[in-house]
Amino acid sequence: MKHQSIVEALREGIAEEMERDPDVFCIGEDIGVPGGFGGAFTVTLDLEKRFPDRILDTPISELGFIGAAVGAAMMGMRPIADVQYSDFLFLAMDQIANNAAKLRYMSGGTIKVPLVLRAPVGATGRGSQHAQNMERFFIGVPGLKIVAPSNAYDAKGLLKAAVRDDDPVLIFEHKLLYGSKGARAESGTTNASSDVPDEDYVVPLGTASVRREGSDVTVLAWLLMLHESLAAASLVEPGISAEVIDVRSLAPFDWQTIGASIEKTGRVIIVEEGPKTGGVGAELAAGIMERFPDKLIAPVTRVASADIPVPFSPVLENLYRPDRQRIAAAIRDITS
Amino acid sequence: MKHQSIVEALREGIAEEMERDPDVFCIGEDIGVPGGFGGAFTVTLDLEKRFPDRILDTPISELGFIGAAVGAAMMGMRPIADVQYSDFLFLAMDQIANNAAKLRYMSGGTIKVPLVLRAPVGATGRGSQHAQNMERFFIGVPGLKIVAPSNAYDAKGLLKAAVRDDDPVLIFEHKLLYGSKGARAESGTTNASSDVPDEDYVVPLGTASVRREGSDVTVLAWLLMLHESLAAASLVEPGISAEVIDVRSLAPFDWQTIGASIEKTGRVIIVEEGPKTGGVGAELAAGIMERFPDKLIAPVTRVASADIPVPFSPVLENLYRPDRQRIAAAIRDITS
Amino acid sequence: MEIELTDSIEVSQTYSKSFLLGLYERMVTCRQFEDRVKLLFLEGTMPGTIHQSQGQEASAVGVCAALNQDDFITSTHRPHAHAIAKGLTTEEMMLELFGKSAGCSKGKGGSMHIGDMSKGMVPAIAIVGGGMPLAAGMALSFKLRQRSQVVACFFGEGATNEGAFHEAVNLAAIWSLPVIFVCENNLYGASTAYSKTTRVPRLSQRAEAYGIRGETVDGNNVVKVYEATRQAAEECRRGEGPVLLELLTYRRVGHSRRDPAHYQDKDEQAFWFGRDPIDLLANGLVSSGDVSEAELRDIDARVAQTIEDAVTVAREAPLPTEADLTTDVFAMELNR
Amino acid sequence: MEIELTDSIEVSQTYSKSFLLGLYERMVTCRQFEDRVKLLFLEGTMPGTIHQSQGQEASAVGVCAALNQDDFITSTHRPHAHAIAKGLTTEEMMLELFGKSAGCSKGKGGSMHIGDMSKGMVPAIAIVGGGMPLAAGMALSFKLRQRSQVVACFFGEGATNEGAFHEAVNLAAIWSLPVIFVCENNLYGASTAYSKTTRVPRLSQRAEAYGIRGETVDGNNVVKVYEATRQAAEECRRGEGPVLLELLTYRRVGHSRRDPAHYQDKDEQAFWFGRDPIDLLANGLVSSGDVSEAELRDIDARVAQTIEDAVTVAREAPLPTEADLTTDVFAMELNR
Ligand SMILES: Cc1ncc(C[n+]2csc(CCOP(=O)(O)OP(=O)(O)O)c2C)c(N)n1
Ligand SMILES: Cc1ncc(C[n+]2csc(CCOP(=O)(O)OP(=O)(O)O)c2C)c(N)n1
Ligand SMILES: [Mg+2]
Ligand SMILES: [Mg+2]
Repeated sequence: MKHQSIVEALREGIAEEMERDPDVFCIGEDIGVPGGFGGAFTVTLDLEKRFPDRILDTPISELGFIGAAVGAAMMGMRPIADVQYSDFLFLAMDQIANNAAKLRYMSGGTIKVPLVLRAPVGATGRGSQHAQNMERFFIGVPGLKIVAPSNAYDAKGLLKAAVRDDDPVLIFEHKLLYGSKGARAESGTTNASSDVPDEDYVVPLGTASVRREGSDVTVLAWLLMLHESLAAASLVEPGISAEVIDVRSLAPFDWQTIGASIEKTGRVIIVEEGPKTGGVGAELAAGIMERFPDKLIAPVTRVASADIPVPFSPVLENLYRPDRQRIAAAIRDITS
Repeated sequence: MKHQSIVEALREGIAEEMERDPDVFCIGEDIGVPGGFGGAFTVTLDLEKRFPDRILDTPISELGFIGAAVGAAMMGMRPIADVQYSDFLFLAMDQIANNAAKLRYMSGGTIKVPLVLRAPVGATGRGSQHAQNMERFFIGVPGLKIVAPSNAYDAKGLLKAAVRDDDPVLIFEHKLLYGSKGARAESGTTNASSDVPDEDYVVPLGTASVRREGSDVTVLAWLLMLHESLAAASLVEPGISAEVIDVRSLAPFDWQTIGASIEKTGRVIIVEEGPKTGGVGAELAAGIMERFPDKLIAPVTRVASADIPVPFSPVLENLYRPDRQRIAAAIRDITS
Repeated sequence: MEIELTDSIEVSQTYSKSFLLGLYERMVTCRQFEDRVKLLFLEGTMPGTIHQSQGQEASAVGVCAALNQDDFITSTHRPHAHAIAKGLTTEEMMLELFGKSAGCSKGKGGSMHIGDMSKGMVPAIAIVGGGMPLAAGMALSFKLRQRSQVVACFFGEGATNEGAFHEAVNLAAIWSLPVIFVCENNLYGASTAYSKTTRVPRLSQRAEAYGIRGETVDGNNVVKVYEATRQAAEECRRGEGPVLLELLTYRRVGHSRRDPAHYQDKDEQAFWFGRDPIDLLANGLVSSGDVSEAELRDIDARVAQTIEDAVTVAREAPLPTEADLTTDVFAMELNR
Repeated sequence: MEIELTDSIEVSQTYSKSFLLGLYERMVTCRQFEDRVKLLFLEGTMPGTIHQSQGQEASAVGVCAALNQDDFITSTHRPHAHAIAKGLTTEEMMLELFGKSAGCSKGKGGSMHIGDMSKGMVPAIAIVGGGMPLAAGMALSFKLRQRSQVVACFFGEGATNEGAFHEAVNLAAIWSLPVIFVCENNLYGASTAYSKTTRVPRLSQRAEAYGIRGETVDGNNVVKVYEATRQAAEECRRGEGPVLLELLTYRRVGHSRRDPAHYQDKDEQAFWFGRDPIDLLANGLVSSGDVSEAELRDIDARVAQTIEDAVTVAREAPLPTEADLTTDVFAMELNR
């Protein structure tokens, strides 16, 4: 057992999978340059020393290298593709949505695409084009599995599950949760480190996790917002007992865990970083209403960002990003 | 007054706007080649004869020409960009979402991007990559306006409103509603032609339209599904009185018209072509629950496609695409 | 770079009669298959849309003749000839085109996504240029696993203006990947003449921008195509890839469906229609004295019978059912 | 293509002293601005991230000196020098970097999106290559409106492997658009050496793939840069564009923030650090005898004062407020 940041846990998880299976390789920009960064947030730092032939630095060409990862996966390799900021996925969406997600269906089930794609999300003082929460653009693409770890244990366990899964898995990671160090450290971070076992383990894809038990209201969140939601739950104590669920799997959702909680509480708040309109929270809200109408004693509400591009100025960025106060207010609202 | 197909009305609308304003031009693949197609569905057929310098045929390069349209719009031109199938928008999403939608905000409100982007959607026997309903991928991008006309009158009126609007407007059109003729005619089409006035008119962006009055249930739909929903409403007559609303504006939604209907009926069914998960319907459902919780007497339900890539075989494609029978069943369900 | 486009093929003694007759038979199979499909389509029996390649058979057949069974090809929206050349049976293809369960992709792919991994053909990618990054990635897997396989990546000259071309060729170049980039330059991308889409007279010149070898070949001379591909494949297997081959050819039919191709220049048509790739080889064979007209007619008849049999099988085969709709989306289902 | 990289600039009589001192002053402004920003960033006062261009001032200043006031530039994640060279004041920039309302984009853009349309600078596009299609479109608008303006489109050598480069240059080429594609080849894209990302020794060679003129210039010699740009601009205005200029230069600082640039080769650093663009011009001016050291020091001091003033103003200026959060998204609001 050791205590690790998400970055350390991911790095170790990648290394262990590469040791275990010679078909696993990493591909991306600036991921393995000696003297370089190990990816934009140091996840693959120094891995090129251990795996000189399997850490592939690419030119700046997201459509190309992500498409190449799909092609290699199709042939049985298990690529872990790294995009520096998830915003750049727009450039590669054709390869992800039209190829990776569809090749199995289009081939009548003869092709597997065991691709892992890692992409950092979140607003971090970089302005509109390096800040988006891109989860929303992929949950509506059948054929993809999507996870979003909020602590080191999950990050490693989900990564391993993703690498061993035969389908394309997108892992959205949060810049402020990584715990990157040195020249690539972020400011304003949230501690997401956790104990990580020494033994091999996976966190199954498709599962949510109850992070805090409660009886009055269910708060659904993932990544940074999970941490803010937990803080908000403390803020409303002892008057209100909030159950906080780490949604963690965005495709598919774990309706069983979510449903069990709603059964208890009857109230749901969904917390999302990113504009409210057209977010992941919309599908959660609609899906809950369809699946558990009789359990709801209040309409599902969403706490999310304004419908604007991400602003640069920190004062505006902080207003854009939901925080514990706004979540706490929503909890008080729905339970009052 | 004349009776026109959507294709005819769009063509006339484009021509009238080009006459009116020398800054309007068309850009896209195969839109103005003599002896060619006038775009994949003949919308711009023969316009190059009237406007030889303003119908620009491009190489096959969606990222490039749509980005160029954004650049020209930024300088005050009013481009109408045409993508042959909306599925190809994945290739240009960076220019649309990262540039067109954000340039105004990023510039502190000094830039206008009066871009119009026309994109045909819908499953039509072409397999997974020429069939998607791409609306879902854009409603979560702040800065875009989105419309989807279901008849010729609206097509022309919304097009004109879009051209005259100072913001980027995406127009999603349906292949089976166009009424394309000749070598590019579709099979299995639905008649969406309508009377179109001789005088200039616009259909304001941001407005929905009640197509059929009713008191028991509100059916929300757009494009082809609007027509299926109207047919479904007839099927359930006289027992059930269904109000059918053409959502028509997907960003922003016309909550006023939608809310007024829900006030009357208390029940909502959203009908969408495209996988249920992560669709436009999710935002409609979530938004309705948030805005009109007290008016709802039943949970909002969605009739949509299965969560699969679009299948080729017509028998499967027909199962994929919601139809009047499934909609009628949902209407009976919610009112029973 | 002047390319000699001769009116006849000199059949040299280098090749066995059976090898040459094999080329002839495969080209005739392509032609008859396409002609039959066109008829089926026009009579309304065949669903969907079709893109045919009558006139381009020498490139498909010449290229694939130079590949091994375990080499792969990627293909495009115009894939029938590629598929036949790579060894798919006309029966599995015809079944697929009819949308039947026994089709090479269970009827889920259709004409634009024809493929069969067991024969070394990835489902065709109908997004122009979309198969190119896949091909680079497949070749990367061969390199990482130290296999001696190659990928022949087919695309039209229109695809060379897509970013995917640029990124894929550059990636393949920097890693010396075993990809033969096969550009079938049929002078038109849909209705748009090649000369309108780039200033470069010969597309093989673009190879220089990536530091790789490029070559332009008479694409209607099946022997020349075979020889150029064999050389390219050898280079690739030696680690001296990739290679860009431009094959000059012409489509004798419309771009799709009922397109009368009025945009094709009349003189150009006359020139190219006089250089039919099947006639060129047939004439060469007959003038060499080794092959009689009667032998060729026998082959024609045998092929016709095979195709008629395929049509009969395909017409009568069962359609997929509702149970097939949602299978083949994932290799590992997560039921939540 | 051997490029002469000299250790000194011969200042010819062609240029007036005031013109040359103007170039010097703008380069010094860039340098001092960047150095000051770095300090502010390291002391923690300045939010966000920064990409600086110390060492590359000659390309920004040389290019913009050859443009007219109403010509435009597009820029990248590394835009400060471009902005200063195009005429933005250090005050409006410093305000923006501090996220203040009076910044050139009201604090909504930030460092990576610096711009001011009234000075002819589009907000910088931080998606690598993302500004290139915009530039083509802006130039298209000039052509359609028969204006004689040009666009200088800045990008790094790393951007030349993006599909956006390929598509934008090709579009500009086929339409002979007035774009000067200015590739600042500083030998690295983030940590990745140019030589790892393409096989082509000189990027200007890629011009041939589009049938346009390409030229490689010593990017640290501001006079050479000016002359090459002036010629390119003249060609563009004559309808003989576009032109691809490759400016060889070097970054004296890390890629961003605290990056120590350990991936830069030591000998290479020594070579390039010995060819500082400001020193080159200063030495040339002084050895020409027309300019004294003291005159240069006066300029340095004046610039330092201006920048200190900008810092003071920026520190004290008011921040945006909640009321600013959702403005500037649309030019025409649709309130529904
Ligand atoms: C990305 C994309 N853009 C546009 C299309 C529509 N389209 C299908 S085929 C075609 C022409 C392709 O030309 P070329 O690459 O020369 O191949 P050819 O059809 O001549 O074989 C076009 C524009 C598409 N399928 N994908
Ligand atoms: C599409 C995209 N991919 C990756 C990045 C991350 N990134 C920012 S700058 C940079 C390097 C750019 O190199 P180059 O084009 O040579 O410009 P330079 O930084 O040297 O000025 C990278 C990879 C990005 N901003 N956009
Ligand atoms: Mg072609
Ligand atoms: Mg660089």
